[in-house]
Amino acid sequence: MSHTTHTTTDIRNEKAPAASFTYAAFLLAGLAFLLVAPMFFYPIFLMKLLCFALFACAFNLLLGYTGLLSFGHATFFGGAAYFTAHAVKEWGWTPELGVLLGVAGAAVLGLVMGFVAIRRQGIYFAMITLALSQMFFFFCLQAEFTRGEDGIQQVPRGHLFGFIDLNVATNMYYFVLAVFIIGLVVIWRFVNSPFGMILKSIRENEARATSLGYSVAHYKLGAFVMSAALAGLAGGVKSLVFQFATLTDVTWQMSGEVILMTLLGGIGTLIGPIFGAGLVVTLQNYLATSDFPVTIITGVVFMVCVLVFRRGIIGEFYASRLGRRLGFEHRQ
Amino acid sequence: MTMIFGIPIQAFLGQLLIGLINGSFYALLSLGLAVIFGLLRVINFAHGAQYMLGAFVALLLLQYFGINYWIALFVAPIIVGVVGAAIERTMLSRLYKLDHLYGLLFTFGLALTIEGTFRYLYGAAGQPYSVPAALAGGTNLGFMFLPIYRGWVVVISLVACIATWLLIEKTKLGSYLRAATENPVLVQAFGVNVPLLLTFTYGLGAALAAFAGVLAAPIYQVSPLMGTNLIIVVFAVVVVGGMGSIMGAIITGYMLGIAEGLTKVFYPEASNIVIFVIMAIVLLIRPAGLFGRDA
Amino acid sequence: MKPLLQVSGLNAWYGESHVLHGVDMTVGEGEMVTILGRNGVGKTTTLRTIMGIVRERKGQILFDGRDMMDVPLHRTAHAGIGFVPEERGIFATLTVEENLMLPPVVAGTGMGLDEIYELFPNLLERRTSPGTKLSGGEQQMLAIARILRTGVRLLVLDEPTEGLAPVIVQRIGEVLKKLKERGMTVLLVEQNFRFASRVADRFYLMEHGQMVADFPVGELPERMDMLHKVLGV
Amino acid sequence: MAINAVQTHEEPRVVLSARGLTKVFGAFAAVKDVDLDVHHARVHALIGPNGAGKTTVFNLLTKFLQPSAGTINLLGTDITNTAPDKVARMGLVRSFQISAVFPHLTVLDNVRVALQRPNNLATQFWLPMSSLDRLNQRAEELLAAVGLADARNTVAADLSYGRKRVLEIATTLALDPKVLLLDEPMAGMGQEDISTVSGIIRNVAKERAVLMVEHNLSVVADICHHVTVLQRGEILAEGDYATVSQDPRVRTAYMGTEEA
Amino acid sequence: QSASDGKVKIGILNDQSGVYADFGGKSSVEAAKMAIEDFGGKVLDVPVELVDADHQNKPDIASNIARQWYDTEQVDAIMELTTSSVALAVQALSKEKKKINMVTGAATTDLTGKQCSPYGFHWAYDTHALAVGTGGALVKQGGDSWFFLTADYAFGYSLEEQTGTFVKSAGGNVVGAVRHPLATNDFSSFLLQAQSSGAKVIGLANAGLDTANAIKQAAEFGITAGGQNLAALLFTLAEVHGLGVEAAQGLTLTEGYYWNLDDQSREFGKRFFERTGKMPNMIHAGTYSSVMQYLKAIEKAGTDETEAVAKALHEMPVDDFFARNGKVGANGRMIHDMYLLQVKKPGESDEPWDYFNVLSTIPGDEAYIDPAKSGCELVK
Ligand SMILES: Nc1ncnc2c1ncn2[C@@H]1O[C@H](COP(=O)(O)OP(=O)(O)OP(=O)(O)O)[C@@H](O)[C@H]1O
Ligand SMILES: Nc1ncnc2c1ncn2[C@@H]1O[C@H](COP(=O)(O)OP(=O)(O)OP(=O)(O)O)[C@@H](O)[C@H]1O
Ligand SMILES: CC(C)C[C@H](N)C(=O)O
Ligand SMILES: [Mg+2]
Ligand SMILES: [Mg+2]
Repeated sequence: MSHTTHTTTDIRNEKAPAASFTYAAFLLAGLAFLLVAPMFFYPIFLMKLLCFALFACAFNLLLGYTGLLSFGHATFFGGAAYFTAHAVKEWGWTPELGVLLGVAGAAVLGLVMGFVAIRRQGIYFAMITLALSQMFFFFCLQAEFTRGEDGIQQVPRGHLFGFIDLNVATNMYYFVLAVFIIGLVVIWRFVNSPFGMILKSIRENEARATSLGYSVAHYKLGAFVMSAALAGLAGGVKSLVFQFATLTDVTWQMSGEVILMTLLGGIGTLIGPIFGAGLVVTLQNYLATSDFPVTIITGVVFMVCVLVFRRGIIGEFYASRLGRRLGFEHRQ
Repeated sequence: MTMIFGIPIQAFLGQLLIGLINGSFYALLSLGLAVIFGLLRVINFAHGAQYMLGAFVALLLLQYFGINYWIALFVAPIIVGVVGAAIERTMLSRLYKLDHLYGLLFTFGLALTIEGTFRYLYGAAGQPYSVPAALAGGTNLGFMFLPIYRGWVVVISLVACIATWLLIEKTKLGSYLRAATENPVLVQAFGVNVPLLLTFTYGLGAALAAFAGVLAAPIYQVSPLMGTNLIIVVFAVVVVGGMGSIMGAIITGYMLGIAEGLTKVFYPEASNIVIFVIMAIVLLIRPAGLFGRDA
Repeated sequence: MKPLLQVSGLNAWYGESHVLHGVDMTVGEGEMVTILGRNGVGKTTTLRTIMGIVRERKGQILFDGRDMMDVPLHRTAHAGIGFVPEERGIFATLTVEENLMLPPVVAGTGMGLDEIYELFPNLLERRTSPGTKLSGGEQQMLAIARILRTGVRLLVLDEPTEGLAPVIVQRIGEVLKKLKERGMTVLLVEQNFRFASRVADRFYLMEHGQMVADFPVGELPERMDMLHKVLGV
Repeated sequence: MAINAVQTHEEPRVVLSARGLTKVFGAFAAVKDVDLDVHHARVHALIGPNGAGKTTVFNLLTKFLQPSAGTINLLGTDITNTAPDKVARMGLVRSFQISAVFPHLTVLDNVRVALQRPNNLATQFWLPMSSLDRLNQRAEELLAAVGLADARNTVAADLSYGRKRVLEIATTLALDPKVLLLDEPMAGMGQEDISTVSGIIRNVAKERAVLMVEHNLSVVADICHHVTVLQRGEILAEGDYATVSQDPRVRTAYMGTEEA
Repeated sequence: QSASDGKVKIGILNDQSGVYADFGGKSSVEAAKMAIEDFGGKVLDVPVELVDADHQNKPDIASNIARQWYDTEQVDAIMELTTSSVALAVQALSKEKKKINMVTGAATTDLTGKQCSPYGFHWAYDTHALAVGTGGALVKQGGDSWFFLTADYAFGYSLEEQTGTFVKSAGGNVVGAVRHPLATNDFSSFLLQAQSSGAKVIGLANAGLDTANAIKQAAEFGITAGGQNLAALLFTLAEVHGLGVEAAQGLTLTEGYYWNLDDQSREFGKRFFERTGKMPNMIHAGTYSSVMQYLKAIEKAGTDETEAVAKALHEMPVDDFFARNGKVGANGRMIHDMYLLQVKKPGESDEPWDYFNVLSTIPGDEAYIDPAKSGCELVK
């Protein structure tokens, strides 16, 4: 039982007061880097990276801080991409409204999926979310507005608030960056809030939380919907970046990918998933034009991570001598 | 022509039978999953890959050694089972002391690796494997033409299911297995070699998947992706059945196969999702699944 | 008396925490020995280390003259040691009777089923229900009962009376005495001092991962002061 | 309602009552037709042999299990069909037979988590963590009351067994329950902890009702005003400890020939 | 005479690991290489380079790669493009970026219809040619009632629709259709429906693995034995090889090329075989042809600038071992002769890969939609 309630054994609290200074320094450096990055890197690549990083962070909000492993997050990511793309392309909505519709749609999907899945825990939860997302996949495959295998193509990026032309690559980039930062701030606030505290206690001892009068299911559902909405934010923006919404984003492989990103970066660390996403996206980009099948690499990385590298890049860094010297204490 | 719900009775019965055949695969696969899950608490995501391996091993045995179907039916599961056991021993067994989710993630990676590798080596296109001569042809049942081979699949998978059920519920080995699920250290302290037991179990589960794979080879093309999506349907079957019981896995497998078959008659568009819809409904009414124990 | 179990200089760790700091103790053939000590001093750990469940260990354990340090966990029972853990370890997926029949018999000297049901009539009544549907006390009985079947020579019991009604505690006391008459050796950890004083031949007092005193039951009266100080009884 | 009507000024009022409480598992009746009245400002003990159904009664009262028959009334409201978290919010809070703390939270946070809900600080996902600081004062009072003030910043997992139980009581008190259900609060405790916890329970019961399961009869004798003896799911005897402990049926069924 | 950036770079973008990997795949890359080598490795005195990538049949992956190629890697033209969804996506992008794309893998007529591009060319075949070829042949043999097993996406619909129209115009009728998801394992219940429909012909409006599976299972359920005919509307040498002649015998199919047609095609076939270990189908040969024609067009235009090259491509006739009597319509459709083929019986083939009897040649103007009626707005 303790196994199913404490979902991940080595989830760390990142709230290390000693680290706050170093942490702030890192954050500033990261931000500065992102601000100037488009001068050095291919902007589309950077935008893709930011979208996936946000997606992974949203996913981690659920796994890392509530202990729920969802194997169906592609539904929210890809679903939102469809909603946004459709609103922008067919109804002529402005990009920001389109993205908001994506977020709202993802939240609704999250509510529905969460409502069904939250009844079971641990691996069951994972399997149920997987199955439900597969159901959504088939829905998208058959629904009229998604255009099946073709996807919604040539989505116009349009003008932000009606006057900032997003077809200009730098405009689009800073729009994506702004969304990314907003997303992260929301996650950070959510985790470090009274609500987040209750989530933590539920993860620690569910029966006890119930006996203290918390309706556990509602809190989990709340976290699930929040995570879904943020995943939707990432998906909606992605559809504008690539001007595309397709089935790829609602497949279960996509759900697997976001798990990999989170695992690789460090479950339960705020910034780990960003690094995980960065690595996976870079790797995919590199392999996309090479001979070697991506799935083999993905698979092997998965196995290696699980076997010897469970804390992920950032988790290992925090636990390393250097990390500890910098003040990122960690405890089991 | 006699009609039933606006459908010719022949078509209805035919689809029912086809549902039963598909149900045999669901049953065999969900049984293997249940065995592994029951004892290792690992959701074996690689089950679909092992099913595919079974078919491939049979194919390769035929191509390189001229080994026929009947022998492959036994040899392929053994080979895949041994490979599975080796993987369990060297890798999976390190994860037991951790959260069960890591087992799921590991086997997920394993599935990607195996499928990716086979796809790399053999391409995604299917390769044919012919029905053994003794089972070729078909009989006319009046309402449909039943390929003998498919009839054989129904019968043999039922036999395999019942044999496995007896092994686990009615033997001493079975009670060791079940006890080791809950408290391996204690069972070991009682003098049972638990690590060996777990290795055996994983091997058994993988062998069951491979067995289904060999059975499938003559029906479907042997392809690296044959298990990829199937496994998710089987997960849903397992959730509907409830993880508690081996028997539940078997019965649900057949039932959902039939439900799916009937959907193809009445509302074909929904045939892909009917199992998932049933899953959602069952979860709302009985969160533990039809045969599951309360969480 | 011929020593059946000899432990010397036993150290044990849980990860980085060093719990046993050189435990020395001896249990003679046919003897019933009780380890007393406060919460957390390492009593359970001592038993688990002797069983080989805790494997980060150093020192020496001789059972019947045989070195047990390199014996894998699943061979310990076959050497003749049976274990009843503190948390009882009843299997939920097995019925009461399956639980009872689970541990492999290691020697022909164990009790028969009838004998066991006679000792624990509750178990007979609930024979076919799942193990963990038993109440706490019934589970404790089952945990002891199933080891009695196997014919081990040394019975290692961790707080067998915890959470039990006084009548049952009494019954268990009687069972232990009976077992002793049959020549069974028992190593017991107990918080319930009154119970321990009724059944044991000899006591070890444990503090901070070491045995700090060792005395036979006869010396109990003159030791009361010290026990009072250490245990608060 | 009828139950409340009978209360008089002399007798402490009934806050929790069950009538005809029954729980059947398959063919096995674990609890049969039990009537129980728990009074304000009283410590009520539920004792009985193992398997008598005590924990089951607790599970029924707190709605962790749904009764097969019978009714439960809490503070004048029928809760027979109410969800467990709702029951807890109405003021009926339990502890568990196996200790229940949040192991990786500090002692202070353990108590604060319990305080969040009554203070309406549980669902705000937009507020910073520091908004919880206004719970600190009350939390520290509670910790001081049970003698855990010094362990404020210790992670709960690092506490000794006895102190975990004490912490659990502190978190339970944080909800300011009207009725407190304690399942074997002394199990596994050393003697010195037992006296501490007895003292705490006695104190707590001054302004609320306590129902506890306990096998340690000296504790029962010491702090309980009223004892109900359960056997095979049925009430065998009831009364104060002196009366009950003289009852020959209780002696044979539960206590044995001598006091433990 | 100049090339913009000192080189001409061609990208082959296709499915190299998925369900259609055998259809074109890595071998198409090899075909493109052969074309470049045969051309001499240089055009307008600058080297010709080749890059390739696997799009896994996903339009988004494909358009990402294409975008990156165009934006950062100076790719001048993209070829092959298996699968309609991918081809449409990349063609739209190419149009926006003013780059040339030449499609050999995908089938949909939309590429030269509603979604045509001034820089987009459709080279090897399309759904209309298949409908006319295979559909027409079967109607002629008396198959006047049809039931379709259709892959549930744009390509399947378009193939079903065009074949259906053709069947009806030839006096036949369509009694029903059932849609199956892409990559279906088990066709038994669909086949059962087809069987109980009583149609004379069961049209397989799908491709690759799906078609092969359906054929195999139809035999198993005694459907072919029961007198119904199968029409594999899109089936090539590669799939026949995969399925085996035993199972495929007697099938009628349409291709734009067959290696054993004449000396010219045999010559290419043999050379291709030496490099890849298999004989080319129309996708491989078509890819060779499109690359070759592209280089010729650059030479003719004297620049690799898109507008000029596109103009040359539209103007130049195509005549090589692949395309006989080929010409390019204003909508980008390369119109050339197609062949109606039938799979030989196991005993009949006298050398490996000799799988087909040629039933007839379908003249390009019959096989393809008249550009003026294609719905492409470029045709005025
Ligand atoms: N699995 C574990 N990991 C880390 N530390 C442990 C573990 N189990 C026990 N300990 C610690 O080791 C010490 C000794 O524990 P042990 O269980 O042996 O005590 P005990 O004497 O049996 O106490 P009790 O009377 O409460 O059962 C304690 O401080 C305990 O916290
Ligand atoms: N979920 C259940 N299903 C079936 N039987 C159960 C269940 N829960 C409890 N029982 C049975 O009901 C009876 C009462 O159990 P309960 O746990 O209430 O006893 P208890 O009085 O608390 O005993 P103890 O003092 O040993 O903890 C026992 O015989 C037990 O086996
Ligand atoms: C076989 C194929 C690659 C054809 C493809 N399905 C298309 O849409 O054109
Ligand atoms: Mg202990
Ligand atoms: Mg109890």
